[in-house]
Amino acid sequence: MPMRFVATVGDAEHQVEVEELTAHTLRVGVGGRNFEVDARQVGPSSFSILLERRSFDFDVARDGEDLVIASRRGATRVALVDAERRSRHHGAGARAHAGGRAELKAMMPGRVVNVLVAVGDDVAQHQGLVVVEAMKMENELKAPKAGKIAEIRVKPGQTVEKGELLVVVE
Amino acid sequence: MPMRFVATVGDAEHQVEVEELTAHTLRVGVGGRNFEVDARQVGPSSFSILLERRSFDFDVARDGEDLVIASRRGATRVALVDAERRSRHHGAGARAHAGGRAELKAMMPGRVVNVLVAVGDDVAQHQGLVVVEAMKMENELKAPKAGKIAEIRVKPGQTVEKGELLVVVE
Amino acid sequence: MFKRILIANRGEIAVRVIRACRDLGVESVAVFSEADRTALHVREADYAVAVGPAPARESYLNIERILDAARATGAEAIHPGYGFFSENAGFARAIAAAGLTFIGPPPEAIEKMGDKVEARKLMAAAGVPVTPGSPDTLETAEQVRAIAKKIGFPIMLKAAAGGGGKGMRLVEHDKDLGAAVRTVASEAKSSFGDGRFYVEKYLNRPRHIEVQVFADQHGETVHLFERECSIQRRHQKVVEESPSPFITAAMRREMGEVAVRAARAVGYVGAGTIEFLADADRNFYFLEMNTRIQVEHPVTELVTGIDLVKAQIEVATGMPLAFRQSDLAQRGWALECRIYAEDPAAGFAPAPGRIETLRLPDGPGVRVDAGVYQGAEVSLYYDPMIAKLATWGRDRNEAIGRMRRALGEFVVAGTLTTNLEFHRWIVEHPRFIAGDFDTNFINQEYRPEAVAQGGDEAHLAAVLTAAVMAYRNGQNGAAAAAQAPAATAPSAAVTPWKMLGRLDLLRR
Amino acid sequence: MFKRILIANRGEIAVRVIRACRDLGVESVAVFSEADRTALHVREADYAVAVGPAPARESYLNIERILDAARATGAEAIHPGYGFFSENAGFARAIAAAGLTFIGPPPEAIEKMGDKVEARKLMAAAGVPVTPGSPDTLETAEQVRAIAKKIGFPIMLKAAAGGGGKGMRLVEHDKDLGAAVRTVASEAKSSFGDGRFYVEKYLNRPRHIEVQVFADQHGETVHLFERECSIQRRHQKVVEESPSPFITAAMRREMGEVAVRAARAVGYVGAGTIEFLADADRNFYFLEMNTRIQVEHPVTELVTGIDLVKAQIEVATGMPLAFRQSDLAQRGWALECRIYAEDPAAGFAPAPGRIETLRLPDGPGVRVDAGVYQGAEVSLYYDPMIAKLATWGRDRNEAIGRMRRALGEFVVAGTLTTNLEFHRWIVEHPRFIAGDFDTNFINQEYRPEAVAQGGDEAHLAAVLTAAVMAYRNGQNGAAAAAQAPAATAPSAAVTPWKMLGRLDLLRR
Repeated sequence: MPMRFVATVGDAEHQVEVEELTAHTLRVGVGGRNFEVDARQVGPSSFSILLERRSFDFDVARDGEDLVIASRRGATRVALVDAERRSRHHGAGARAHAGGRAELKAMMPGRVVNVLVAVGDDVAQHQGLVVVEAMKMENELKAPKAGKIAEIRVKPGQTVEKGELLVVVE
Repeated sequence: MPMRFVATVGDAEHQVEVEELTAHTLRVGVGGRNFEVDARQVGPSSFSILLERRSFDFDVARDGEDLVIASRRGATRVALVDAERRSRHHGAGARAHAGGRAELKAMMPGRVVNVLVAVGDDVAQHQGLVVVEAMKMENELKAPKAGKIAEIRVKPGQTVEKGELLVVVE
Repeated sequence: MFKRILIANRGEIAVRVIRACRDLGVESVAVFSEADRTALHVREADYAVAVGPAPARESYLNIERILDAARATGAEAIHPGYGFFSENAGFARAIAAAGLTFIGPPPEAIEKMGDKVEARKLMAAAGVPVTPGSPDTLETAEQVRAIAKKIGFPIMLKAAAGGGGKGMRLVEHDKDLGAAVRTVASEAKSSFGDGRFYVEKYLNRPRHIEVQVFADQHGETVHLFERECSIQRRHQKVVEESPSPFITAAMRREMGEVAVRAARAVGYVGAGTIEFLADADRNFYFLEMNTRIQVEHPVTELVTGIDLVKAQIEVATGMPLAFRQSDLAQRGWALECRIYAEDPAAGFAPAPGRIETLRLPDGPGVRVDAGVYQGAEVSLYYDPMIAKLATWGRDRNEAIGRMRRALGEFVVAGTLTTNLEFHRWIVEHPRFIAGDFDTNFINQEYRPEAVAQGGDEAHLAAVLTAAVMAYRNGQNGAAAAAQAPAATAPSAAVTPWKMLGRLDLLRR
Repeated sequence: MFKRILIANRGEIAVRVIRACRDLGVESVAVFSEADRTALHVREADYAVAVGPAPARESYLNIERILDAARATGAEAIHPGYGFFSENAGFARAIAAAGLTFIGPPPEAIEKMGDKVEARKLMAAAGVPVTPGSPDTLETAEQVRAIAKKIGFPIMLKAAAGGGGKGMRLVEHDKDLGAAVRTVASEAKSSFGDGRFYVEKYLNRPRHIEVQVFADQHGETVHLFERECSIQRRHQKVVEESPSPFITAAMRREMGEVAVRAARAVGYVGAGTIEFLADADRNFYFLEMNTRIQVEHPVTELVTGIDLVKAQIEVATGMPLAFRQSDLAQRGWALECRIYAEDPAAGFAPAPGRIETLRLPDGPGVRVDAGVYQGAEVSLYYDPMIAKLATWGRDRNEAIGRMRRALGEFVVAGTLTTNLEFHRWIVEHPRFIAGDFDTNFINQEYRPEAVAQGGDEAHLAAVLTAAVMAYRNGQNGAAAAAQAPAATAPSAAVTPWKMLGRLDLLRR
């Protein structure tokens, strides 16, 4: 029995249907078109894919909830959801923070050298907010979006962990 | 509690005793001398060993019952036996064929092109016995020891598998 | 020749020096911090000695521990690599005091060039052109303003003890001057322990062009032509090449002569680099001297055929240089890309992690100097450079073609992020291909969204691949559930498609 | 330039051609047999088409399937690599008949040089020195004996349709003549479908020296100097180098001129090699011409800086050669070692298998052309060469030092055996280092037991490593037994020391 998924790449959603043909080939339907895919694992995270005589050599990594599928031609980020479950849950308040709030988090462990803004400041997108020293280099972390500074969680001299919330822009 | 082994390298036998010191270091006694060994696995079959400040980068493979431990400095074949069990079984007829019999086996699959000797022939060590074609090349397989041909199991034109017995010299 | 050399460094440069030792039949001694027990340089060396905890100042920068390691292993000489102790006159003196050989210049030469303000004065006296700027160090924003009035904005503020692109700030307008002075003084103090700074005129469309010099202990000093390193981000070199696509033959000759004069002025011995900035009118000015082997030395090796690290070791034993100026020529063209564990889209923030898959490019005209291996951990304690990728071609075009191909072959996958895509973007850029760039290139041209995300066909193939993985994953899940109490299935048949862990298909 | 090229080959040479395509911005099409679906050349190409079952004659040697693959992918040209169809005039003609371009010489040139006896006549007529021997093919032992009486033993029996070291037998004494004639005739018939053979005088201490030639479609023919390939086993090259350590400058000039004359005599176009044998007195004689790219082409690329495969493609489009004779020079020295899945200690029997661990050497002066990757299976269906390792140095000494180092860095582990240790033995051999060898070197010098088994210290470390593994193994066994019903332990903590399977410590 074929399985159905919804794949999201960038802003585009694709209905995908997969069915096994032989040990190594599968039929994959995307947007009404059918493809025969010959897929082999050739390394811990490496896959050789033949698709209509095109050869793709992919390395696959998970980044959060997405799959990042990289080849010499570049990387594609794909989010996959089971089609049936999705239709049940669809519209039920998914993507909560999609609205006005954006969080600036530390990309890696380090020490806060400077905070360049104050709560209530209006900031432009990419404006520097916090300077963090890590690996002997000072990195200016920038506003993920334009807006107003809602919260500042750190102060100079403080050590931060990777992923720690630094500033909230609304 | 330390474990005890007998390690054979070439013709030399070594009494070996191993005991854990910390998560990565072990005390290993060989022939009365004690060594502190820092051992880490760094790949599927790769180990980094520090021994009295010497750094060894070993790739380990099994070949039959032996371990082949290879580094840039060359390969060492080690046979290891549990010391206590060995002492119980020692001398009980081990190494059965060690005497007069030697078997010539196919190193790889191929086709027998020619048999150069007959049963009863006297042969010198390294004398050619059978010609096998494999990978488009003819290989002359040679006598493992001097002696008399006791058996010939193949004839020209025959296909042989890897490890198949071809000729017995006694 | 030495019997055994200790390398007071880590990462790719430690491996590079080990290789030079091995080519010479010399034994190598690695030192390592607690974070580096299984690092590549430890695996590759003949000896390895622990020198302390992960933070560099407690291990790689611990003079006593390093000298102890040299004594314990019978090393006769110490190679400092780049960074760490490479431009530290105190370290060089401590090594000499311990009766060992420092593979580098005399401590006096390090000192003279280490103080950037003193070096400027010395160079000017030796007839080397220097950028207009403050004749001495400054302390206040007012002093800076007075100089700026004379030479005009934009200006560069630079830490006197800085170097290698660190401790620098561009000031374009008077209004930014106060903040910039505070930042540079503070960064200089915290990074170099010396808050003094000076001012230089910021050139119009500056290009960073440097000359490799080499001197032996017998008074012979030569240059090995130029490298251009104008592709920089935040004053850090990203792509280097030799020859420079910018300079003329006459300028090359002149820069080479000036560089040799500069090296002679400080009694230089060994490998060093005279860095210049050139403006759009092809005037060039002394920037600083790096008194060590540089990250980008492979491009010079590829075009001249000289093994610079081997030559460093030979010169340190007292041997005369194996080549004269007249033996040296540039052949073809070489490029180098520095591959970092960093996230260009996140402002080039370091992004270390574990390398699950590593495939290094190879084949004609490709050289890789890697400091890592498949399965290695890129530590957050040190510089995030994981490899240098260099290519050579008969001309710049061929070198670029090979670089593009090699970047395509280069796979680093795991919990880290690399700048490989960023490099692919650079070598496809029309201005890069035309040689039409200056040190502002990345600032002006790079936008994270500009980096290729793969074509439509690759997108489609990626979606299909993801779907196939999800399908296999679902199947294995069902199969596992159906036979849960049974014996473990042959792992090879099941694990492949599960390697990313069970996909959670209901996560929104 | 072509938009897309099909490569009618596999292994490292297919990858080499894909790289040349990519450097030129040309798309590549791989073909593969059922045994090669996951081979490296399939992974690296832009397109890949299945052409049949594992045996080469049903896939890689199936003209129709290969032409179908070219048509289906829109390939405009076909590169044959070496081996397979590379010296098959029928294939070249079939490609032309299909309206595609064969990247190689005209079929007439292939034919003229393919018949070794006709080629000898042609070359003699063109003023190229040929070895004394039979003027034509022979059929009986008696005919051979008559020639032998004239030129004297030892003699070489050679298949007229042979080449590349196949179909040859040395006969030293009259008594061995009958058996040798039977073997050569039978092998020639089974290998080449043509049992004819001829006789040549066997030279005293022969050295195999060959000259790379290149010609375009506009009448320009040049040579790219010599390669020496005297390190052979059973007439198969094992180590090659350029320049030759044997020949003089005058001999080099003369061999180059003769080689160009030989190529012109057959209207040659593209890359080809004129092979010569030289005797101890530095007389040299035409051996054969290989009308294709050769395995050992990288050493010429390293010393001349010319990308020969790229030049093949350019010449096939009708472009004139990008270099004249006067542009060409040898710079430094290059060596190549052919890394095979074979067991030197077992008479060099092929020893294919799965590659569990692969670490390729790198760094200054090292080039690897590999046809495999970690996890790949070396198939018993094809040639067991898995990679070519080449090094370059300013002089022969430097190239040898780097080769030694690179061979040390090279790790291939798994269920296969390689000749890496054998190569390490060669490059340490005093006669090799002195350049004092001929084609009998391996025969005379190699004994399996002579190959280093590691020093005492390495032995000790190996024993300690084995003991530590056995200890961990025992512990894990005990731990596993103690907690058998409990949840599976975190696999990372347990598996490492178990990767070789449970050691059976009571096996004798």
